[in-house]
Amino acid sequence: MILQTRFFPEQASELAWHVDNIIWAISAVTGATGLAVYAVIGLFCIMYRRKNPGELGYAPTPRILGSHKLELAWTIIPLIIFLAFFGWGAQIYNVALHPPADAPEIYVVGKQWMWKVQYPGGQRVIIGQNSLDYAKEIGGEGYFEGIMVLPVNRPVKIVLTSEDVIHNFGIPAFRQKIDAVPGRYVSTWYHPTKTGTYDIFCDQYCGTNHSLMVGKVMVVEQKEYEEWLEGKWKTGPGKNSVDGSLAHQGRQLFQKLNCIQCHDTQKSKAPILEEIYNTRRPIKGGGTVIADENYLRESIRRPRAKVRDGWEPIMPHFGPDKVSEEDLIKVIAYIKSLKKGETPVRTEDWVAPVGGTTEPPAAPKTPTGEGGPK
Amino acid sequence: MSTATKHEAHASNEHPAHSAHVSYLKDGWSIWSWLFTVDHKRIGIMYLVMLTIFFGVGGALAGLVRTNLLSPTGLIMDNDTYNKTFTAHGVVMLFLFLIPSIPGVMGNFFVPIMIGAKDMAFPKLNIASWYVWMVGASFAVFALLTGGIDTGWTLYPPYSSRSSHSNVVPGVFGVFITGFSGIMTGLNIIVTMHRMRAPGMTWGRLPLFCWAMYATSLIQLLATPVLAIALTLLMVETGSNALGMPIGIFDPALDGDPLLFQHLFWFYSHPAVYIMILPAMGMVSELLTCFSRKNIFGYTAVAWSSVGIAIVGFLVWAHHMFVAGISYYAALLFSLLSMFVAVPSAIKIFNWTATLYRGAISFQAPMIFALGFLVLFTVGGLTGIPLATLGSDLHLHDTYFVVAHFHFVMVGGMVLGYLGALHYWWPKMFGVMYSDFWSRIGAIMICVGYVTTFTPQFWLGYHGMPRRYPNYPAEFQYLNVLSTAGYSIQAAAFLLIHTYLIASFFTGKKAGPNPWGATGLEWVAESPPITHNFEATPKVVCGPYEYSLNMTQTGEKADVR
Amino acid sequence: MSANEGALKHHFEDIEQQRGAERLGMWMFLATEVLFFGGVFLAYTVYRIWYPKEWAAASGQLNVLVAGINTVLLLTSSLTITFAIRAAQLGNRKALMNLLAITGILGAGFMCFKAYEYNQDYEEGLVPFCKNFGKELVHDPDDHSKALSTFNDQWEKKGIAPQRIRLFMTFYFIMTGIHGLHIIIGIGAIFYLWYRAYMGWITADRYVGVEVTSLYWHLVDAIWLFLMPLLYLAGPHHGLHF
Amino acid sequence: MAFYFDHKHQKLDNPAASVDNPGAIIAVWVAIFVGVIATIGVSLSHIGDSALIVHMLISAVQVGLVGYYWMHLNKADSLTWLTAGSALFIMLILFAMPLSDYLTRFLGGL
Repeated sequence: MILQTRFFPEQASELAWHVDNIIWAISAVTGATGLAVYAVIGLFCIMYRRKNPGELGYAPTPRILGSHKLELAWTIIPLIIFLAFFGWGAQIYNVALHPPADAPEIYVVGKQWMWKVQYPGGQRVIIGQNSLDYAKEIGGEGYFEGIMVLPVNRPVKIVLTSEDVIHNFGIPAFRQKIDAVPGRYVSTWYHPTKTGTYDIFCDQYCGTNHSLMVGKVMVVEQKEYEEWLEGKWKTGPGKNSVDGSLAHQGRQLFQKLNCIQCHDTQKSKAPILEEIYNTRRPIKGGGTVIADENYLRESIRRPRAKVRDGWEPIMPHFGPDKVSEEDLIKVIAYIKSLKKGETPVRTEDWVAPVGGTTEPPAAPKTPTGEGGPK
Repeated sequence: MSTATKHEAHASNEHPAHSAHVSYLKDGWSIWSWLFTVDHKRIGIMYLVMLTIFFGVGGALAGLVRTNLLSPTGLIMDNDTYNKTFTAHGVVMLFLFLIPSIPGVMGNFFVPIMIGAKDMAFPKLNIASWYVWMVGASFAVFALLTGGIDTGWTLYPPYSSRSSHSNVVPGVFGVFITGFSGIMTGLNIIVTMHRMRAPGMTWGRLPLFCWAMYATSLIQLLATPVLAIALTLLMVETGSNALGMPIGIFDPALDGDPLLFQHLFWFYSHPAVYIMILPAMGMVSELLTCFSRKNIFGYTAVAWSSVGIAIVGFLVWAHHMFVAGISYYAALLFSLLSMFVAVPSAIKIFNWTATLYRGAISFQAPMIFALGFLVLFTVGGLTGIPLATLGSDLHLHDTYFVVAHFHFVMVGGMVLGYLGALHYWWPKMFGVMYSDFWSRIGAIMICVGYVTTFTPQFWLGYHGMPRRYPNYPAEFQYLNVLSTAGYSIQAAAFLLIHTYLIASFFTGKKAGPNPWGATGLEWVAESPPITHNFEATPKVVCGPYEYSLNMTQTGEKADVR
Repeated sequence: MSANEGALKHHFEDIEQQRGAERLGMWMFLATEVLFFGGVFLAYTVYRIWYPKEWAAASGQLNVLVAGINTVLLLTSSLTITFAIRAAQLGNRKALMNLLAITGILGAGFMCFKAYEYNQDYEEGLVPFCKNFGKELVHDPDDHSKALSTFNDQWEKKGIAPQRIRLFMTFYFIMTGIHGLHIIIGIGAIFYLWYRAYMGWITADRYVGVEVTSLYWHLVDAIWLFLMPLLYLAGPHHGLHF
Repeated sequence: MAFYFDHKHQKLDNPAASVDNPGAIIAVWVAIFVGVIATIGVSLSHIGDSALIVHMLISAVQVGLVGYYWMHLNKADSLTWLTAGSALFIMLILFAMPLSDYLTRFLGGL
């Protein structure tokens, strides 16, 4: 038991190095100050103790009322030190929040009490010790933790959301954590520097099996990673064979959900979605928005909140009952990948993919629209 | 003194006992004379009784939590029960013990005496605050007993409003009501301090405990209503979910923002930490000066740092939300401001240390508690810095590091201050002395127990063990067992303390009016004080800590009597 | 101690100390009230920034006429209670009783109109906790010439999310509800004062109760002066809905 | 006679000496009433969402009048002003700091 306990936790990412530096710098400075204060208190307690231990009442002591110089010194010096920590910490936070532009995006969806990880190539891993409850979703196999695989020495961006309540995706070995807030995307990024297997925890209290919403992240060499992506080896019963990239799956959904009915290039009834990602778009009623993930998300979930200028608000909204969080990610991945001239062509004899409906989606019936899981 | 004469005549009409000047404990024996009292001292004692019970309950719940954590898969409870247990521990300890403790007991009992007043400004409001608190506590206890709450004391929606099927509404309603009690007490203390001070009791002559209580009351007045409204909105949302017509005030599925609740909640709950720690800080200033026979080093700095903490404490709450998805710029702003709140605490620590210089230090139990406070609060305060720094909070947020940090502040700081106050003023409150030997043993045991319980948790947190986990990786077991061992030392120490304190009623020797040879106005009064505190309104002639001159605030000799 | 004993309570040194304490106590309480409402105003503001379109639409459905009448009622009641202090200070018991009664009646009138308005909201299907929310046949608030239709249909046409309307209506009911509760407490306090005046317990040297109650009543009035434009007149209005 | 440091001690108790002028009370009522009319007028004047700013300015002036004249801040001691001021100060914090989050939340970082 004691042997299992490492004295220092693993440092497995670039950020871990920075975070450890600041933690230990703060600990050293505050520790030294604290010990110095203790030493002075201890010294005073010994030097000025009363000779007779039970004695109380009058004793001739000097009447010292204070010293402004000293007080000013111990006001300003700590403040300067604290502000230095603030500056350093802000710098690390800045690094932690801004992924390199070329980092591949891995999507993570939190749900009570599991994490669903989607790779750009379409691979899928489910993390969570109680995945047994979700045996059907993960392919009918039994109890397992789920292992997410990452390549060493290559930055990856994590785009995070939640289906129900607030979770927190934390990997102590990477010294990094961020809340998965339902209803929007937040992102972070990792630059793993050391191969090995590390813990993933849910750090935000999320209900009964909060402590079972855990798993592992396995950092492997680039070659092994590619083999894993290709399905040559598996970490568990998740889907990690290639059945189409995320964008490709999104394209299928784009047709299946009848988005193509309006968002086509011929008789367009809605904006053409080619190359709109991260561009600034004017909206009806004045103002502009940047078409980032959160805007794309809102435009699918609540299409009429911010309508593109020049178009009518005719799009029905797609709540979680029509498009799950995971499918939403696929559609967004597809929209992000759309290049000029790549919108599928809608022809009169176009046949919907298997399982798709050919009728346009029905208008919402209830005033509440989406209710989310109750 | 024509008014005084008129008053004496007037008062003796209503209280026949008053002219006999019996102690407040003997002024009426029936249960009604307690339940319908408007005497601030009796109300303080009523708070003391209830707080002791709740502290015992909260402590026992902590014991269940720690016992369960002995095993990596949960030793005695299933996950759901564990969640309800730590929530109950949090709710009971925070809202039913820590927040009302020193303001309710010592604030009520001693602030009027220390400023030379006969009673609080609004005695009926004062007893009402106790009843309101009891009603709130009943709701909370009812919610905890009939199924419990499994949301954690932070009650974050959408979990609490949509996902949790436990007793959120009655529990939240209870907390909501206890808030009003805090507002009443705070209002009473502020008005009393402004309007009821004895002649000569200038702001520069107020004991530092009163300054701390003033700052505390300021926070209670101005922060608690924001919690009340946050809880109201949460109750509406939770209730609407139960009715099947969900409204998403904080629920993103219905276009609400969960972070709004966190903002409103922490707007109160961060300053609430200062509600807990400031009175303890004030207490330590009293104890250190008394038992080292010295003036406080830098009265003005210590007094104003309390007010400074109260004000700056309102500006830092979002450091609880650095990884919660708030704006990058807001995170920078709040981290910067959080650094400023550390400064007044640092000033206090250094000034207290300097107070000991060239003193004549004796180590009675209250002094051991005060020194323990210095040591443990320093740890708690300094470990707050990595949590307020953005870069390190990325890793430490929501881990056991946070748990250890705030327990060092609240338990190591606040509870030690409370116990120090209780031991210091016990002879004044009840007129009896407890065992000197056993009290010293108890104080040392508590400090040792705290360190053993919570130091391992820093290490657990640094290794990444998240809060609120009944199941954890096996390599963390060794540190968890150590922590639980520390808990048992604490539990033994608390049993010991309550045993000798209760025993002092029967076997303790009678205490004189000034058993410590202290200088405050409360030591001029009898032990226990008479119903109107003083035979005649005292005249204050000097500052509160003239130990080197051996002079009480009324100018008498401050000898052991 | 009840009011029929001496004006000076036993633990105060003199009457001005006592009066100052009571006034200060009420001001402190008003400070907490300001922050109590402040929290819900903040929540309102956040969503108004996020959902301006829905806020304007929802606000347009409320009855501005009733709100206007209520504003005048409350304003006038503040006027009369200010005169009541004056009467109390001058020791004019008759005028004091009359003015207090008028104040209380105006407050009660406010609550009656409020009840009428809540009922109208219910009949128009605007109560977010009720099953008929958005389902009643009503005129389009922007264009009364159109045929009756349900709010749900109107919102659908205008591209307005109903759950955001419900959010607004929730704030409307919470804010006016808490405010109404304060009014009711105030009416109680005023009639208690009236009773004290009737019994002759309020004299020129014991007028502070009137003043303290008036402070509370003025604050409730002041909050209404903010609530009125925020709830009934949010966003651009093309006409007034009654 | 006791001596107090933080409030002016009045030797004589004469409440009738500090009564309000009825004309002033009514003038305040008229001013606030005009404000109410202006508030509704602004909403109908097609200036769009910026009506909010005008509304809040009018309300602030109205409440200022109520506070200063009707709630007797004009006769109050500095402590009462301090109480009112501290409530407004904390209110300012309560608005400014969360809005600093909401107004910059989706702007990214530096």
